Amino acid sequence: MSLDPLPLCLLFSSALFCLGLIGALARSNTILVLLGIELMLNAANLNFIAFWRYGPATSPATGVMFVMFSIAVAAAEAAVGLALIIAVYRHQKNIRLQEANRLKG
Amino acid sequence: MFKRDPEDCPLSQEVTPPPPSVTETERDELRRQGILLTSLQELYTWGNSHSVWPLNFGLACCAIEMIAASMAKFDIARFGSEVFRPSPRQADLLIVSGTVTKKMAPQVIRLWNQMPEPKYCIAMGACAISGGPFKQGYNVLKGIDRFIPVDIYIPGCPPRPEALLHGLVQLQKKIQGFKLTGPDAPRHLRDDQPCNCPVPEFGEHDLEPPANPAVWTAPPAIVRKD
Amino acid sequence: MSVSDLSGLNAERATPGARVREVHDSFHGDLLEVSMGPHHPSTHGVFRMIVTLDGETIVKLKPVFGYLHRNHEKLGETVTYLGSMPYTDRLDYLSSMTNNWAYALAVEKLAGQAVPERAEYVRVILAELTRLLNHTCLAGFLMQDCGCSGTPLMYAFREREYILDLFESLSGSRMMCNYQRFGGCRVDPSADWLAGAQKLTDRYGTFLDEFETLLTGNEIIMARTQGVGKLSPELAISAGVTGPMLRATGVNYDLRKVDAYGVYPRFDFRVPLGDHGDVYDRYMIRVLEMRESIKILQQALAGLPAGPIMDPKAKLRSFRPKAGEAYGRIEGPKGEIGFYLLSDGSPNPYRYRIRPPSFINLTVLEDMCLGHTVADAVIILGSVDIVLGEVDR
Amino acid sequence: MLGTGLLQGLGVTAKNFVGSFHDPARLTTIEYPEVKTKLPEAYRNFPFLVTENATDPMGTLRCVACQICEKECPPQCIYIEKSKDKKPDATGKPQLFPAIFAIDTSVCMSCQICVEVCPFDAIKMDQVYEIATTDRFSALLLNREQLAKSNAYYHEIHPTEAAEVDARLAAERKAAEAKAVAAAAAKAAAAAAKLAAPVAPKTPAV
Amino acid sequence: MESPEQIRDRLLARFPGAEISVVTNPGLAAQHSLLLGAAHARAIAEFLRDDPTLRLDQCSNVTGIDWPEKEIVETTNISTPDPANPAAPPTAVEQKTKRLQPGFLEVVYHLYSITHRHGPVIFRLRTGNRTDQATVPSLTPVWRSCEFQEREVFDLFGVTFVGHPDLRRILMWDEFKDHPMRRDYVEPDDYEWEPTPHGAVLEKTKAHYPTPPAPASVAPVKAAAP
Amino acid sequence: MTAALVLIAVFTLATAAVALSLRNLIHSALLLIASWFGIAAFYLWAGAEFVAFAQVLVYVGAVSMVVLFAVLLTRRSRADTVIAPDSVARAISAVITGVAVFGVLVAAILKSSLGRLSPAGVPALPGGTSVSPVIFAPTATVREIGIQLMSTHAAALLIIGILLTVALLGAVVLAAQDGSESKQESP
Amino acid sequence: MNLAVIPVAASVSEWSDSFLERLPLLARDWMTSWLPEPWRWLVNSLLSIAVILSVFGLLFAYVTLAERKILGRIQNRPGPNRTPIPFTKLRFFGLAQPFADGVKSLTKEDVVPRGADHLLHFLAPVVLLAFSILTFAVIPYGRHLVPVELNAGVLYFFAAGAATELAVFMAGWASRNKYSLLAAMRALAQLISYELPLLLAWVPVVLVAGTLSTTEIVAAQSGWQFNVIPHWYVFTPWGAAGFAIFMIAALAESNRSPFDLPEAESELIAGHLTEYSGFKYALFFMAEYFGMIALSGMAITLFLGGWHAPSPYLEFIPSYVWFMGKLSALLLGFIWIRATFPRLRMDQLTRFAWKFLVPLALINLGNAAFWSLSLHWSGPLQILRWLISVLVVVGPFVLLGRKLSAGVAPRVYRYAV
Repeated sequence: MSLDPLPLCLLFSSALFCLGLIGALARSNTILVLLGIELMLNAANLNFIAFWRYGPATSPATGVMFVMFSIAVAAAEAAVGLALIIAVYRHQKNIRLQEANRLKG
Repeated sequence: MFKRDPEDCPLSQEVTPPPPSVTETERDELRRQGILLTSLQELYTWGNSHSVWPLNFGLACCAIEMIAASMAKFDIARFGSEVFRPSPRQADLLIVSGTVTKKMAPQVIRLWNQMPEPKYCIAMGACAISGGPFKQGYNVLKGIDRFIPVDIYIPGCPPRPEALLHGLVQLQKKIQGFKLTGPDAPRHLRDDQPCNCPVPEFGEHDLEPPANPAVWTAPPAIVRKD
Repeated sequence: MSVSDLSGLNAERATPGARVREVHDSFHGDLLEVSMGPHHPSTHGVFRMIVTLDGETIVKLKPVFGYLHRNHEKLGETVTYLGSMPYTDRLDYLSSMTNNWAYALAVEKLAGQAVPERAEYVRVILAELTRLLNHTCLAGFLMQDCGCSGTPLMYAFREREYILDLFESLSGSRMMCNYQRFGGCRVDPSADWLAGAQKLTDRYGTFLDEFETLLTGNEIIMARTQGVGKLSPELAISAGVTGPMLRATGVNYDLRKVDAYGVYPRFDFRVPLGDHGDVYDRYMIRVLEMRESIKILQQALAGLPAGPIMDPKAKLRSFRPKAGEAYGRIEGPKGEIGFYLLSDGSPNPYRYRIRPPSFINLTVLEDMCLGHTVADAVIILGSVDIVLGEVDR
Repeated sequence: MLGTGLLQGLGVTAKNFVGSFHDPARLTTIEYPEVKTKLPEAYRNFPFLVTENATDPMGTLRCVACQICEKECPPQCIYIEKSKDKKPDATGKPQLFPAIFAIDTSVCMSCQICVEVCPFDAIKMDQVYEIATTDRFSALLLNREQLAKSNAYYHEIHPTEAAEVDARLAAERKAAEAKAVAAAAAKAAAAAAKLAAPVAPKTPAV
Repeated sequence: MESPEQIRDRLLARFPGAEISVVTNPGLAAQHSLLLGAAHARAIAEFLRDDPTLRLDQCSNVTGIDWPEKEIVETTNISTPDPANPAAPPTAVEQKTKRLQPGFLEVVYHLYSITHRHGPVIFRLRTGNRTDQATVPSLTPVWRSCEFQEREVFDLFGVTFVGHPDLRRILMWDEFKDHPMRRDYVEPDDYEWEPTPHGAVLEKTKAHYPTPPAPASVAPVKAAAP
Repeated sequence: MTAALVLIAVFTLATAAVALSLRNLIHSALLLIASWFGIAAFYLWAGAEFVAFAQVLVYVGAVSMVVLFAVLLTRRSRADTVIAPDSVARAISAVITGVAVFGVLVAAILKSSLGRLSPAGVPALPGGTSVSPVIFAPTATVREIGIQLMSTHAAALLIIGILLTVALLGAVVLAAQDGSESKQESP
Repeated sequence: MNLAVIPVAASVSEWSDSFLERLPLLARDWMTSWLPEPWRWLVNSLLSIAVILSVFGLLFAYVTLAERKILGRIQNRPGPNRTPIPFTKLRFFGLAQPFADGVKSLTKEDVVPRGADHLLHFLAPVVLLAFSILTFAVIPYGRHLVPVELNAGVLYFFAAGAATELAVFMAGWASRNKYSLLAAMRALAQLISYELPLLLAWVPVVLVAGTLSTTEIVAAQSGWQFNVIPHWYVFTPWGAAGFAIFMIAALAESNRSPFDLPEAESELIAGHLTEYSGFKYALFFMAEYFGMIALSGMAITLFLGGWHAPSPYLEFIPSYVWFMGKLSALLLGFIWIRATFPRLRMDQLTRFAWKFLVPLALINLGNAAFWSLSLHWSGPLQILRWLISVLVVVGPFVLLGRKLSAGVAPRVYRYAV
C-alpha cells in the first residue's frame, strides 16, 4: 500500500462515511441517526479538502468553497432535524425512529 | 459506625486551648523535624488560616449579625473570609448561626458532611451552643456540638459582629497551631477519625440518636454538690 | 468520604414523609422537582419550598415550615409576662422594637395599664426607626436576590448600623432591645440620644435618594420585578395579607390609621398605595413608606413632651393581670403583628399566641409564583419580606 | 430608560468607590482587632456580680442570695444556693450570701431582667464580648469567683448608672445607720425608761 | 359596630336553631366573643363575611386553646333541719362534691373588616373532647388566611379541621406523634447534665441522671436516654 | 506528515465509532464533538485553516449545542439519556451493510489511478488537464476565499444565505409548534 | 503558523521600537542563544507559553484580589488586607491573599458526588481551562509579541472560545445535581443566544480592516488623526456600537454579572459549580477569569487599537504596557458592572440577545459597510458621513430599546390620606 496522502485521506473519509452509515442504520434513536448522517456529510467534506489539497488544481479554492457551503447546509440540516425531533417528541413523548411512523399527530 | 474509641474523649482534646501562635519552643521542635516539614506546615497553616471561606448559611437571629459582620462596618473581608460560598462543597467554615431546631438538625449535619476537609465549625450564639434561651423548647436542639465537632464557641445572644470576628481570629490561631504529622495532628489529617458524622433521623418525639457519642459527652458536674 | 446529594438540593429525607415520593419521582415526566431550602441562599433563613418545574416555569410550589420552630408560644406560657418581652425581640429579629410594642400593647390592654405620653412618643420614634431599618434591609435583601453582588445590601446595612447605634445606646443591645415595658419604656432617652436621632432623620432622606438612584430607575430591576408575582386585592384580603404587601395591591388599610393606636393620630402622614400588586410595587411602597416614616419621625421628635417615661403604678415583679383575654395588634414593618393573651390570674399567661404577619403573608406564595420562573420565585419570596423567627416562631 | 438608569447606578457606585478614599462616611469600616468600637454606656452583654471591695471579692458581694433573679430569669440560666451563715451586706445588715452563684453564659440571652429585678443592685451587666473559646463548659460556665467584679469596674463601664447606684446605696446606708442610731437611742431610752418605770411598753425590735 | 349580643340576635334570627352564645371576657379588654356550635359554624362564617353591615372580610388570627379536664370541687351548704328539734336552727353540713369538668379544645377566630375598618369580632369553636371528638369545621374555604393557621392548630393542638384542603403537620416533622402545645404534653427527656439546673430543668435532669457524675472527672457519660 | 494524518484519522474514527455505539446519549454527543475536532485537525493538517476554524465554530459552537439541547429536551427522566439497547439483528445487518460499502469504496480507491495523482506523482487525468510536476500546495487565505465568495460563488452564497434563513425559520416554527402552552420564549 | 517574531512592516519610528519595546524578545533570545538551532525554536515556544501562563496566572490572582478590593471599596469597606506574606508578619495590603486561597484550594479535599459522571466531572474544568488558555495564542500583546500569527486569527479565537460553554454544560451535567442541570441548560441557551451577537459584533471590524489576522487588524488601527485622535475603531460610530455589543456579549460569554445565570448564586446555589470543591473549583474559577481576560484582550485588539498608544507623544512607553493598561481598564469595567447590576432572568436574557443585540449588530454591519464605502468622502461630505453613521447607530438603538422595554417604566404612586 502506497503511503501517498491522497488515498490515505480518501480511505479515512470512506471509513468515516461507513461509520456514519452504520450508526445511522443500526441505532433507533433519532438523534443518533441524525448524528450518523452528520458524520457522513463530514466524510464528504474530507474528500473535498483532500482533492483540493492533492488533486489537480482547477480553481484555487473551489474545494474549500464547497466545504464551507457544505458546513452551512449541515448546520441548517442539524437545526431543522433537531427541531423536527423535538416536534415529534412533543407529539408522542418518544424519539424512537420506528415509532415515528404515523403521519398524523 | 464510629471508628473512634469512646474512651478517646474528644472533649479533652478540644479543651486544650490552641497555642496562641507558633511559639519559639515549637519552632525549635519543628526545626528538629526538618526544615522542609516546618516550612510546609507553616505554609499549609498559613494558607488555610487566611482563606477561611464560610458557608452562606444562616439559621436565625445570629445570621443577621453574621451578615452584619460581612458588611461595611465590620468587614470580615479583611480576614479574607468574605467569600460566603452558597455551596458546602466550596466552604471551609460552617458558622452555625442561630437556633438549631430538631427539624433542622439533620440538615445541618448533612451540610457538615458535605463540606470537604479541612473544615471548621463555629457555634455562634447561645442557641447554637446550648439551645440558649430556647433550651426548654420541645423542638430545640440543646447544642449543635451534640452532633458535630465544634471548634469555636461564641456566646452572646446574639454576639456582636466583633465577637464573631474575634471568634474567627481564634479559629485562625487554632489553625495556625495545627501540626501536619504526629498524634497532635488535627482531625482531618488523621486516618483513624471519621470526617462524616452520622445524620440523626426524625423519631416520634425526638431525634434518633439524640447525640453522636463520638463527639459528645455530657459535661462533668461543676456546681452541683448534693 | 461518602457524600450524598446536597441537602435541600436533592432533598432525600429532608422531610421524611416525602422521602419515597422524591426519590422515585424526582424527574417525573417533563417536570423537575427541586427542593429549595432549607439551606438556600435566597430563602432568608431556613425556609423550604418544594418547587415543581416545567423547564424553568413553576407549576407547583409547596412551602415547608418549621425549621426554626423555637416554641415561642409554649415558652411564653412558662415564663412570666415580663419574661416574654425579651423573647418577642427574637420573633422578628429585624424589628424587635415593634414586636416589643405589640406585646406591651396587648398586655396593657389585658391589664388596663396606662402609658405616659412621653413613652408613647418614644415608642412612635422607635417604631418608625424600626420601619426604616426593616424596609432598608428588605430592599437590600431583595436586590441581593435579584443578583446584585451585595452592593445595595451593603449600603442598606451601612444605614442599619447607624440606627442600631441609636438602639444600642438607648437600650443596650443592637438587635435584642428588650426596651419596652408594660406602662412605658425602660429608659428615658437623653438629649444626646434625641439629637442623634434627629441627625439620622435629617440625613436619611439623602441616603434614600442615593439608594433609589442606584435601584429604582434601574432597567434591569424594573424588568425583573414589574409584572412579577401579581396579587389581587381580593385574594390579599381573603388570605389575611397585611402590611406593605396588602397596600401594594391598592387596599388602603394601615393600622396606624385604622386602629389609631398610640399617638399616631397626632401625626400627619400619608399611606402610599400600589396599583399592580407586583414585586416592584411592594418594593416601591416600602420606599415610599420610609419617606413617610421620616416625616413622622420629624414630627415626633419635634413634639416630644416632657414627663415620666414609665407609669409609676406599673409593676415589674409579681405582675398578675386579672383573668380575661385580650388581642392587641399594631402595624409592624411586615404587617399586622398581634398578640393574643389569655390570663387566668397567674403570673404566667394561660395562652400566649403570636399573630405572625409574614407567616400569614406566605399563604399566597404559591398563588404569586405559579407561572413564573425559579428566578422569579426567589424575588417574590424576597418581596414578601419574611423573617423565619416569626414565620416558624 | 434606555440604559440611563443603569448609568446612574454606575454613577452611584463610582461615587462610593472614589469616596472611599477620602470620605470617612463612605469607608465606614472599623478595623476591629486594632481599633474597637466605642461601646455606649448602656451596652450589655453578660451579667456580673458587684463586689464592694476588690481585695475581698467574696466577702463583699452585694448579692444576698434572695434568688429573685433566679426566678425571673427567662431562660433560667442562673443557679444560686444560699449560704448557711450570714455576712454583713453593703448597708451593714447581716445577710445571707450566695454559696453558689453560677451563670451559664451559653444560655444567657442578655436581657437584663435580672438587673432590673434585683433589689440590691448586686447584679449588673458586663460589656466584655471577646469571649470566644474552644471549650464550652469550662469557659462559658461562670461561677461566683469568675462573676465577681469590683464596684470600680462597674464605675468604669457604666459611670452614670454606677454613680446613681452608689448615691442611692449611700443614702440607704445612711438611713440604716440613722435608723440604727435611732434604734440604739430608742433602746437606750427604753432601757432608761425601763429603769425608771418597769411597766413601760416594749419598743418593737428592729 | 354591633355588639356581640346584637350579632348573636341577628344570627339567631337568620339561623334559627343554631347554637350561639356570648362568652363574656372578664378582663379589662372586654373583648367578648361568640361561641358557635359546629353545625352552623361554616354558614355563620360565610354570613359574617358577606353581611353588608359587618363585612368581616379578614380573618386575622386563629388561636387554639387547650382546656384539659379539670377537677372542680364544689362546696355546697346543705342545711338539714334537725328532725328531733324542729325549732332548733338547722345544722349546716358542708358537702363537697367533686365534678370532673370534661376537657375540650377551643379555636378562637379574630375577625376584622377591611371594608368598614372595624373589628374585632371574636368567635370560638369547641371540640367535643380532647381525644376522639377533636374536630371542628374548617373555615379555610371562607377565609384563605385560615389555611396555615388551622394547619398550625392541628399540628400543635390536635384539632382536626373538617373540610380543610390540606391538613398536614406544618411546624413539626411528619413522623412526630404528639401535639406539643397541649398542656399535658411531655417533652422528650433530652437534657444534658445541667451545671446550673433550675426548676423544671432540674427536675428533668434529675430524672435523667439519678446520680450526677462526679465533679472534675471527665468520665464520658452516655448522653442518650436508654 | 503522513504519521500525523494517520494519528488524526485514528483519533477521529475511534471517537466516532465509540460515540455511535454508546448507550448514553450525552456521552455520544460529547464524543462526537471530539470527533469533529479531529476533522478540524485534518483540515488544519491539509492547510485549510479557515475551514478548520469554521468547522469548530459551527460544529462545536452551534451544532453540538443544538444536539445537547435536543437530548435534554427530549428526555423524560434522567435515565432516558441512557437509551435501551437496539436490536442485535439490526445492528448486525447495519454493520454488514457498512462493511460492504466500505469494501467497495476501498476497492475503488485502490484500483483507481488516484494514488498516482498525488502532487509527487505524474499528472494523468483522463480530462487531459496538466498539472505542474512541482510540489503543489494550494493556498486559501482568507482574502482569497473572500474574493472567491464574492465573485465566482456569489450566487451560491446568496442561495446558501436564503437556505439558512429558511431553515432557521423552519426550525423555529417546528420547535415552537406547541409553544402555546409554555410561556418560555423559544429563540 | 510560525511561532516567532513578526516583522512589522509599518514604518517604525525610533521611539516606538526602542530597547524597552524589544526587551522581552531580547531577553528570550539571550536565554536561548546557547542552544543549537533546531532546539531553539522549540525552547522559544515553550518559553513563550511559560511566560504567557505565568503572566496571566499572576494577572488572574491579582484580578481576583482587585475584584475583592474594588468591590469592597465600592461597598464602603477596604476588602482583604490582613493576610501576611508567609513566614513573615508583613501584611503589605493583603497582597498575599490570592496565594493563601491557592494554597487552601490545593490542600482541600476533592469531593466527587456519588452517582456523578466521574469522567466528565473531572474533564469539565480541564476542558474549560485548556480552551481558555488556547484563546491566548492569537492576541497581540505588544508590537512584537504575538504568540501565534494566524491567517484567520480572529476566527481561531472564537472557535476556541465556543468550546468553553461546552465545559460548563459538562460540569452541570456531570454533577448529578438538579441545580447544576438547570445551570447546564441555562449555559447552553445563553451560548446559543450570545454567540451570534458576539460574532456579528466583530464582523464589521474584519470587513473594514479586510483581514482576519489579529496583527493586521491592530496594524490597521495605527496612526492618529491630526496627531490627536487615534485611528481606533472605537472612535467611529459603528466601532463604538460594535464595541458596546461586543462587551455585552463578552459579559454573557464569560458568565459575568449581569449575565451570570448559570452560576446564579441566589437562585441556583452556584449552578454548575455546586458540586465542585477544592482544586477543581479553583480551576473553574481560573478558567472563567482567563476567559474574561482573553475576551478583553480581543476587544482591545479589535476595537481599542490593540497595543497602540493613544497619542504619538506617549509612544515611548512600550506597547505591551499599553496593552496591559487597556486590559486593566476593561477588567475594571467588568468589576464595576458586577458591583452595580442585578442579574437578568433567562427569558429576558434571550430576548435581549435576539430582539435587541442581533438586530443592532446586523444594522451595525451595514453601517460599517457604508463607512468603508464612503471612505473617500471629504469636506462637508465627511460630516454627512458621520451624521448618517451616528444616526444609523442611535436610531435603531432608541427604537429597539423602546420596544424592548415596553411595559416597563417607572411608576407614579397614589396616596390614601
